[in-house]
Amino acid sequence: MSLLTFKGGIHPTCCKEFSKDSKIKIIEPPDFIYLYLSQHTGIPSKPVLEKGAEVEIGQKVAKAAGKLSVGLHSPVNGTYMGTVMYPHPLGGMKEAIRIQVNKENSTPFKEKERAKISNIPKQKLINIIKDNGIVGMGGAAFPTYFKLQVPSSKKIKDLIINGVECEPFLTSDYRLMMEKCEEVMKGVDIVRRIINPENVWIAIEANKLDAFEVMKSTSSLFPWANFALLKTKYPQGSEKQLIDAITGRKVPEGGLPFDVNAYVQNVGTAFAIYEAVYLGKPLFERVVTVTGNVRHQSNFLVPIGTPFEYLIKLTEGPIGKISKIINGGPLMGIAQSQISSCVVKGTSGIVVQNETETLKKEPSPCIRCAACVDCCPMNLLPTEMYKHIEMNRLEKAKEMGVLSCMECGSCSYACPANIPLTQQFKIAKSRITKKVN
Amino acid sequence: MDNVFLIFLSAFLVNNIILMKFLGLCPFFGVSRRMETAASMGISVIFVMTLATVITWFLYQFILIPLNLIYLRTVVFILVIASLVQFLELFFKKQLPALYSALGIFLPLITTNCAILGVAFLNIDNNFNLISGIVFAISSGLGFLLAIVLISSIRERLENAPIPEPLKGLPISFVIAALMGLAFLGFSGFLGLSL
Amino acid sequence: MLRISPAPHITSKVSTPKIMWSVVAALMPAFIYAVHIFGERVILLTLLSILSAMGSEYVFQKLTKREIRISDGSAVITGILLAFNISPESPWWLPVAGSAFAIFVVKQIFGGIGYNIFNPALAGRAFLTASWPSLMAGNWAPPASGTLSGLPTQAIDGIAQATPLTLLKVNPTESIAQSLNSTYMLKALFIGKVGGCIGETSALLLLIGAFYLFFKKYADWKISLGYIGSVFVFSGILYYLGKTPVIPLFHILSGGVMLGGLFMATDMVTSPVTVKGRWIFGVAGGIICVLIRVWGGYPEGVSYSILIMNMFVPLLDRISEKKIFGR
Amino acid sequence: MGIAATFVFVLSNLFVSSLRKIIPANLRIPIFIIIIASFVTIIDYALKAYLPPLSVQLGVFVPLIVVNCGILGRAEGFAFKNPVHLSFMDGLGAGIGFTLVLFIMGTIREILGQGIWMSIPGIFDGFKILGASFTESSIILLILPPGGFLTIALLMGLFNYWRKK
Repeated sequence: MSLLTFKGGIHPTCCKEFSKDSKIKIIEPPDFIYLYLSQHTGIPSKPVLEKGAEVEIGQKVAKAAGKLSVGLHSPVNGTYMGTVMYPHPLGGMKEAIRIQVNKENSTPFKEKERAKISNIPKQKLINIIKDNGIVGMGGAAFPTYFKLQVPSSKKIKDLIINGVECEPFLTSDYRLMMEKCEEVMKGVDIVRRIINPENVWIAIEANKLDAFEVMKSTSSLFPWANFALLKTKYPQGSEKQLIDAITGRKVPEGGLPFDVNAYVQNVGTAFAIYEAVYLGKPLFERVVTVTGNVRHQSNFLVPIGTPFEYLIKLTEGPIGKISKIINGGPLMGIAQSQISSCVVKGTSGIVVQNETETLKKEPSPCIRCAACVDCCPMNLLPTEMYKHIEMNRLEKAKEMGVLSCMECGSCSYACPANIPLTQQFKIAKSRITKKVN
Repeated sequence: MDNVFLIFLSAFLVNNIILMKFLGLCPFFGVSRRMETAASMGISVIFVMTLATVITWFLYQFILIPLNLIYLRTVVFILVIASLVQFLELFFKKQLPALYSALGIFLPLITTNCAILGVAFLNIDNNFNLISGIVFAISSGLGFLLAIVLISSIRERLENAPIPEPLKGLPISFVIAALMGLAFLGFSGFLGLSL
Repeated sequence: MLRISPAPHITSKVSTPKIMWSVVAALMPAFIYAVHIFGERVILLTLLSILSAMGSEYVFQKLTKREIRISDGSAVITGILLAFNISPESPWWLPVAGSAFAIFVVKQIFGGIGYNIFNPALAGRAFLTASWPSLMAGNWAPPASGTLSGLPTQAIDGIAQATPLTLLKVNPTESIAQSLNSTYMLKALFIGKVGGCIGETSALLLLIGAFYLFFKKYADWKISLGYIGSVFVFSGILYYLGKTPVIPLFHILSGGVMLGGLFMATDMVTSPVTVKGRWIFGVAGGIICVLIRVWGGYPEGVSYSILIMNMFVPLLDRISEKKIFGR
Repeated sequence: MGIAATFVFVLSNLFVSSLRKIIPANLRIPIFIIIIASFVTIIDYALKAYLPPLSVQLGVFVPLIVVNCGILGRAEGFAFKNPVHLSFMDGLGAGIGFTLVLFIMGTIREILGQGIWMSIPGIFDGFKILGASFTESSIILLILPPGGFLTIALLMGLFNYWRKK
């Protein structure tokens, strides 16, 4: 069987073996939890409690504020301590709710009967998803309720469940599929009922063959599902590349998946949807892979708002001196300026690097090897685009498609001359969009 | 037929008017910073060169020779070219505004393009007949177009190259021309055509 | 103190020096073989060429107060390739002059590594050919245990001084064409028992080196296949039409087609970056090479054909832009 | 070549300047061209009569002095606005400058390219500057067209370098 894939891409060492076999471990919450008001695209949520109020696990502590916004729920029993400015994993200091943790925690959420679930109407399901604060768990953190409201003019043909997890090191989705396959599939079923697609695909990369088999073993329970094994390649998990690999349809430039009648949802999100609908449990904890240069690379079930520092300690600390902490995978993740940044809904992993891994490489002149050209999944010409940006010709860069760049980092990864291509495109993109506004 | 083909090959590649004969260097270096303008220039040159060659050929054969006024040829030719360019400019402006806006600014420059005059002279010196002359002019023009498009695309690529300061601009363009000429030497001796 | 830097936080282990030194390694089999068949003089010429290339680069970077980059291996490649393109009987100053020209005029003036338009070694060779035609065209030495023309000594009288391609150019008679097309001759060319430039004798060893580079993706096989393939096909057509008396296999094995098609045309800096551009680059180069061989003024057209295509690279890059995903 | 150009430079500047009062401004370019062309024709024929080999070597380049931008430029820029004696000096200066550049280029290309200097075909074989051994292995490229481009480029580079200093 030939594996499905897209054109371009890179083959970094996957490094998943470090944490692959670490089962999802429920951890003791830290003493304090910091819930950033902004951990989804859209307007930050608004706190709803008075300072000093007691909160229960799963209780709403902040509400959605307008379009593209969702609420926040306390992951612990504790005391609401007001808001503070705290380092955000996506950069800068952001306002966060501080909760002092009361150590007596128990999960009051129980699964409901299946028959009941199938009677819930579509709009109500969407409302449940919204009320429970669910956002895309793959990293983008786009509010899921909004994404599920597909315009009626667009008929969804293919629903793709993204279990690709192509970033090296990360294994949180993998563990979820291994341990919670039925729950994930139940979540998929809900999405399926909301958007009513012709086909449902469960997409998994070939380096996670065991997860693929496990998921496939549920097919007697979920006969509508198709299972697609994809070639191991970065960025196979990117929405547009995934749709291309599975359906052969290309999302038009500047367009969205539903323009080609496709809809992509991450497995983590499917699991969160399951929990919200079946257990009535809001999104307040998630699986986070803590890996890289630490003693015991692990997958933890982490309360949202747990400081990175705390999680690194739970792995029995780093080997050598920490020089870099990355929120997310090493290719698209963001380097932290503070070790005290806390887990947000979009944090799929934390990668710790030491001095030797972060040796800064000086850029040298481009030798036109075209490695970037060959690997660009968006089929751009990074080397030429970069030269135009260097000469401040943004118009030309735009014409060459810089706005299509999804900052996957493949070109920078592949460049033998260490030219910071991705960074330049990021800057160029923001300058171009600023100009338009 | 063979003869015409040889003239074409010779004028187009082997004896490329710019790289091997040093003619038309002003526009070659002056108008080759951008490829689009360079291409327009090249096309204008082909156009004017062919017309000029035809007209001067007729003048030479049917007026200057019979009247024994060959010594006036320099004066006559340059006047013909200058007025031809003027005339074309007016004509385009009126009749073909689209073409005018594309070639407009290049037409006056062509007057002082020695390639045009040079080709007209070479045409007479080589004793070409009318057909050969036209082929010669067109292929010389094509040679000019090829060379100017190539050098402009190369110069565009070198725009952000860390060329040593004193060599930036014209000097490096001359080096490119030299190396292009070096590569064009590969065509020398083609079908027995010599430099 | 945590280090902050933009994503990505890992990079591939490929670096410019690594690519360059791999190319040097890939050229080694052919070099060692050249020493074996032509004697120690090959070592002297190649070393002088490399030293001249590295020295010129050093002097230039020192004079212009730039970072000294001679250890990245690119100057070494230029030196080796230039030496590969001259006769083993050349005077000692020839590779020195060629490499110096290649580095100063063709590479460094344009801004150094990555910015040169023309392949330095090839332009250096063209410079030598134009300047000292007699030294570049004559002056051949027969290899050990072989003959200059690759043919058995007694086969044809009075042509001991010519390489196969020169033979073909100056004396394309029926009998010569026949012996050039013989299996004996083709074998000699493939293994490398024929006189010629230092590096272009053994097709086999060049292929071995090149396959290593293809495997490592440090050279694009599409350019090589396009180039050598189009030499094969186009010379085949001309052979069929009776314009060239020798078979296509002779064309691709003789002279510099292997060296040029495998190592010079694939030079990253001076070839297009797009796949489409690379195919055009290779195929057009092969056609020009055959044109020069069959109708041109020189017996060999490889270096000029690649130089000519070098000129077209910026243009090819422009016209062969890829189709952007979803556009 | 240089001397011929100087001659035209001087004489055309002289003429233009003396006639500057009677030439109508809007017709000046064609008139300049006619004046220049006349002198070029004179030179051309003089060369043909007295130095036929040189004339053959220079070929089409002599009549092309007409379109030498420099000459027209001086006529337009200087001679048209200045009195006769100044224009004479200006033309002489420009001409000598032009000759000097040609001379330096010729020197470099001849000596390195052929090992001889100041040869004028059919008249003077030139000085043998470098020994016979070098002459045999001189850099022929320099007397080919690309060598010309290269020499100009390097001269300009040097000139720019000195000017900066």
